[in-house]
Amino acid sequence: MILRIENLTKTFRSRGRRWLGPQTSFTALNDVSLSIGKGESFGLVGESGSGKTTLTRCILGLERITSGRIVFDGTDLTTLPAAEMRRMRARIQIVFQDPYASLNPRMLVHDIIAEPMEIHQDTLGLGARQRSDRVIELLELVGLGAQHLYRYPHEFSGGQRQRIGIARALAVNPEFLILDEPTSALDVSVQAQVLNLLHDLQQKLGLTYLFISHDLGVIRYICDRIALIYRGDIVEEGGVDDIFERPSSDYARMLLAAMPEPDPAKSPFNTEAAG
Amino acid sequence: MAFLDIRDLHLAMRTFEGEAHVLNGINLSVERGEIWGLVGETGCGKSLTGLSISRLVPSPPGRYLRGEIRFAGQDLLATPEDGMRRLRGGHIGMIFQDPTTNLNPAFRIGEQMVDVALHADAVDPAILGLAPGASRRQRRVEARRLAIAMLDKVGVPDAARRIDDYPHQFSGGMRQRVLIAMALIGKPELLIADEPTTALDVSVQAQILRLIHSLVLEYQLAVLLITHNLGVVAQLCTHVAVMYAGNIIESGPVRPVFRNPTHPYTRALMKAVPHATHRRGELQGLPGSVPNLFTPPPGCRLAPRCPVAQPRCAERVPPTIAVSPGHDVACVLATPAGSAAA
Amino acid sequence: MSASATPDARASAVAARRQNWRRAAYRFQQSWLSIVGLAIVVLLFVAAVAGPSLVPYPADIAGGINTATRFEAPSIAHLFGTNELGQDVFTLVIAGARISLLSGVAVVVLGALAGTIVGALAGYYGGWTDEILMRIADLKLTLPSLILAMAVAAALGAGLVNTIIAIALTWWPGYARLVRGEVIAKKEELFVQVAQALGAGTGRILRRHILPNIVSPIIVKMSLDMGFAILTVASLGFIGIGVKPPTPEWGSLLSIARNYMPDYWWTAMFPGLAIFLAVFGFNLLGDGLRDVLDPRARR
Amino acid sequence: MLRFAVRRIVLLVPVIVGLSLLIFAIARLLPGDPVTLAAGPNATQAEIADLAREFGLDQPLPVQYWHYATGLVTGDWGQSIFTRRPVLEDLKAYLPATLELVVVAMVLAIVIGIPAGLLAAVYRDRWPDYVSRVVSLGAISMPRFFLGLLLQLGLAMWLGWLPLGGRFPLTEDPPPFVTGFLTIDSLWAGDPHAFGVALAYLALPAFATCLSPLATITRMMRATTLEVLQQDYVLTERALGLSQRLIIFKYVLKNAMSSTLTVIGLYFGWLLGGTVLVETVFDWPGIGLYATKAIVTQDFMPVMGVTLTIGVLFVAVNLVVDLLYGLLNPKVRYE
Repeated sequence: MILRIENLTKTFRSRGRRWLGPQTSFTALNDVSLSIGKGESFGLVGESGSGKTTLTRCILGLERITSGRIVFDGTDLTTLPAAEMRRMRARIQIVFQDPYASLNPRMLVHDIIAEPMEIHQDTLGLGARQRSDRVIELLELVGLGAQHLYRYPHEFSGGQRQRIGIARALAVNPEFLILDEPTSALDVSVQAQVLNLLHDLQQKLGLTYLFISHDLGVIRYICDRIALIYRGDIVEEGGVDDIFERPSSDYARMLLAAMPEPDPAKSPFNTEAAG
Repeated sequence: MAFLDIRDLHLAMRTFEGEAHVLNGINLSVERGEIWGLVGETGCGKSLTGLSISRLVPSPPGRYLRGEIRFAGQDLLATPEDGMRRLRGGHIGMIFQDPTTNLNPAFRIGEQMVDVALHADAVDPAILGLAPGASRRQRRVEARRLAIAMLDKVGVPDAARRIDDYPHQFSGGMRQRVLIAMALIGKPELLIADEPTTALDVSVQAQILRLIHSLVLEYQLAVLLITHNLGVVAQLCTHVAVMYAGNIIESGPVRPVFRNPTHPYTRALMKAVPHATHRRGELQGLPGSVPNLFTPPPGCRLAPRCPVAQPRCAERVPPTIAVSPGHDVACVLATPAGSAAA
Repeated sequence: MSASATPDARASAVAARRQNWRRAAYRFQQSWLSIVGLAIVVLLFVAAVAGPSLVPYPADIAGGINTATRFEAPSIAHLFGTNELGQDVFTLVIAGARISLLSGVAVVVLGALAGTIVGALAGYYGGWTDEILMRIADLKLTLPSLILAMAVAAALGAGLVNTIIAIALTWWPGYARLVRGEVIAKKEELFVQVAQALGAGTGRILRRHILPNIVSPIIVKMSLDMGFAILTVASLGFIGIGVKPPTPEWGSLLSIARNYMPDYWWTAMFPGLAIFLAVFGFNLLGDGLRDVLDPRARR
Repeated sequence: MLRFAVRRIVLLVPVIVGLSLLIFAIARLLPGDPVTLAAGPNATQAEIADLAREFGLDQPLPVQYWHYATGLVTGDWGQSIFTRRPVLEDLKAYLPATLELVVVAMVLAIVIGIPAGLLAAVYRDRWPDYVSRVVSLGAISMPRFFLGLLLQLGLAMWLGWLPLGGRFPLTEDPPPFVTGFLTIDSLWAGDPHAFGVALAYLALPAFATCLSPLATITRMMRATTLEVLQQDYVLTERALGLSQRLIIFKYVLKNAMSSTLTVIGLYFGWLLGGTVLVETVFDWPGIGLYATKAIVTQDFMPVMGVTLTIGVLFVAVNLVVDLLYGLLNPKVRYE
């Protein structure tokens, strides 16, 4: 198991705008436990407000947890001193949903992809020229090319930007990628290309994926095992086919029923409509 | 002549780089009771088609080159602005994508609904059913009662009290229901819904689709549902029109089009949606990207990316052929109905 | 394809960049108001830099008195006429440009620097640092800046440097509030979270990610503030607390000329017009820059 | 709503205390010694020391501040070292003049600026918009004191329609004191002649004061209205057939107003401090003129008095703006 999350709880204490305001607390994650095997593609399904983004931020150490443990390759990340945590950060990378907001509009593509290597200079030890070569290698790996090196993000389409985001994530040879709804902002045809790219990269580089989405079609296509999260609780966990064929929790059944299948025969309304 | 009949609609949008030919001859006819899904990817012009019907595309920068939009026989492109205003709300209702930004944050939801009802009543007194001499106050009271009834009909709990709440006190799904109530309070015959459920969670989306379906049956509405989600089209729509780069390339009743998609682009779209039967790696997207509409490729605009492109595709815009009754395809390879199957 | 491919990549990128600048130039030049603004500002810089060597009566700048030519109306010899000491008003006004521009730039740059640092720290760290720094900035805003500047200038004594210090002291809160708002907005951006997840230090995040993305609103505010700074310097001069004669400063020139109205109206009219024109020029330029640099307009 | 208001008022106290501390610190830390100046060039060391002791300037600073602070509450705002007049008396005499000037200027600026900004936004990029943009930019760039001089030159000296300066001629008897606003008091006393005279004297200084806030409010209103016009809910309102007039003057105005409000609040404070210039040009007997005289002689008690008054008024005005903002934005109210 490369990542084990044990009884993770996270509560936000929100204070009114002025210190006189009432103090309210909100539990985003409630005793969450998950384990992801090496090279596996693990799906996390949840709607808005389910806590899936909070979980990502806890794993990445962007959010202090209330209680529980996050064990990555045998080390509990939540108790690591800052310096060691920084080295661990090279091994876990993230690709966000919004291709327009996840790239710094004022940085060249070359610098965007080279930055992780600069930050982890001490462990990678690459010179400027080697970094530039590696950037071109990465661009080709994700289906782009050297001609895109000295361009700004606003000169690319949504799909191309997501590829740049993936190239950046791969810059420091991570073992574990968190994909937070990587294709839900993309058009269907572009989504298919990016999903296939992610699949090939996993085969080629032996990456482990935590794939977060609310789209059951995408989850079923790319994941081996999945967990359903609802309002901070893991409602169900298991193999993707088991859950799709034999959902045990009501929430899973409701989600599967609500998912619009692109087949008119399965439409609850269309039985008597013309055509 | 259909209830809503769009014929050879051409629209150009002026931008800094020049004029883009965004609608390249749209033909679409919708009868009452039919739910037409207008589906296509970003930038294909589906939203502009919807906005054009209510003449909400500002000009400049928009400019209609030719074509007509006949609504109950009346050509909307020739209708003056105040004529259009009489149609909006009273005959054509519209709902948009993001419920968090489509309700005025500084007003109670009842306020706007009453104003829309009053406007619709001014056009057609049957809406409130009051004697012509009724006072302004009486009209507002009656409009408020109608608003509460509509909120109830769209499933807003405790409507009588909640009508005085502010938008930020409602969830995303509830706000979309309020918007639907507001769009239908003037009892329009046509409802244009631009990505009504895209911003909602799957579970809430299912409820909203069910709500729209029930309202269509009750009011015999003609609906134009604009979306990029093929699943939503398959579930709710009776007919579908697939758009690519300013053209409708395939349209018809939803079952034949989904069962045997003929146009290469429709087929590619269907194959790109991850489906239960797909094994990992089988998913195929369409190489390349949407053409630049300032200098669109000649003839069929899909030609540069089309897997089965022929030299003659680039000569002229392919004519629309009926491959089966009501099922039209704009592709040179399509064979007319009744002739030997390709 | 190794790094050798970069030369043509660089060429195509430079082409894309030039196209970007051409679009910005096109939009800037589209509103002729900005062009007028730019022209005035350029004129002002020329007057400030080369002024003293071009003026017809350089002696007057140093305070040369020539009672014979007192109060001559505007003529070919004296374009703006002469004042109560017989000095050529045109020469004094041109010389005044240097003082106003210099003090304007100094005030704005000092204010912007101090304000940006305070704003960035308050915005990025939040919590107590934000609360304390912003309360100080708010308190400074509640105090009537003009009276405060007058008090400081009076206490420090007249003279250009003291005036600049006095005004700059009241100027930085504006920038602090602007930068704090921008930093708080940018801090939530996804690309900043990615950098944080990568383990980038605060310095790198501020330097590479946040500051470059908030430069345009600061530039726009600086160009608009230039006008107001010149106005404030002139105001102090007018009240007789700022720069003292014989150094030619538009505000003090106007203040002296006030006593000779209405008969010798030109001694007041031209310094006043000079202040108005300078401020108007910077405001027009600032407005034009905002349209060009405003990311909403560009997207 | 009440809880929201109470919370804001309670927060006012620390701000005012902070304000008094800041002003006291600035006034006392500045170099320059008013006592030696006041004692006159040939005063002996002993006389200077007596004067200093009389004003308690020899005690340690914290004690002086405590003395000052308690004085503030009990109405003893200190004395002018030169005129020996209690600061509070002077303020009571001069403040109404400044307030009348600022209030009239702001009322003019709001009444004209809001509709002008609205129309400039609605007729965007057509001639009314261009004209109003150039005029408002010009108005902002116009130094108030130069504008005052021009008005004096034109309307007072050459045409003689309006008085050159001052607030009320000695030859006329002013209306009985009610609010301290001559215009209102004369109306209150039902004396149209006095009202006419007061208005004549107020016209030029008020116009000179109101031009730049008028221009700023117009530009701010135009910018916020344009921003609101691009919001999705305006498209929805238009799509459901509401008239352009109803949308603009009801649904857009209320949203645009709330952001312009904060500018109005800020500008009210700046004007209070900024009337110094107009008061100097028109010899308008306001606290600005009073402060200028005190500053020149580094007589810091009056300066602290004036600065504190303006600071408190500024905070009070912004509290009112905050509450109005809460009224306009229901979301803020329920926080």
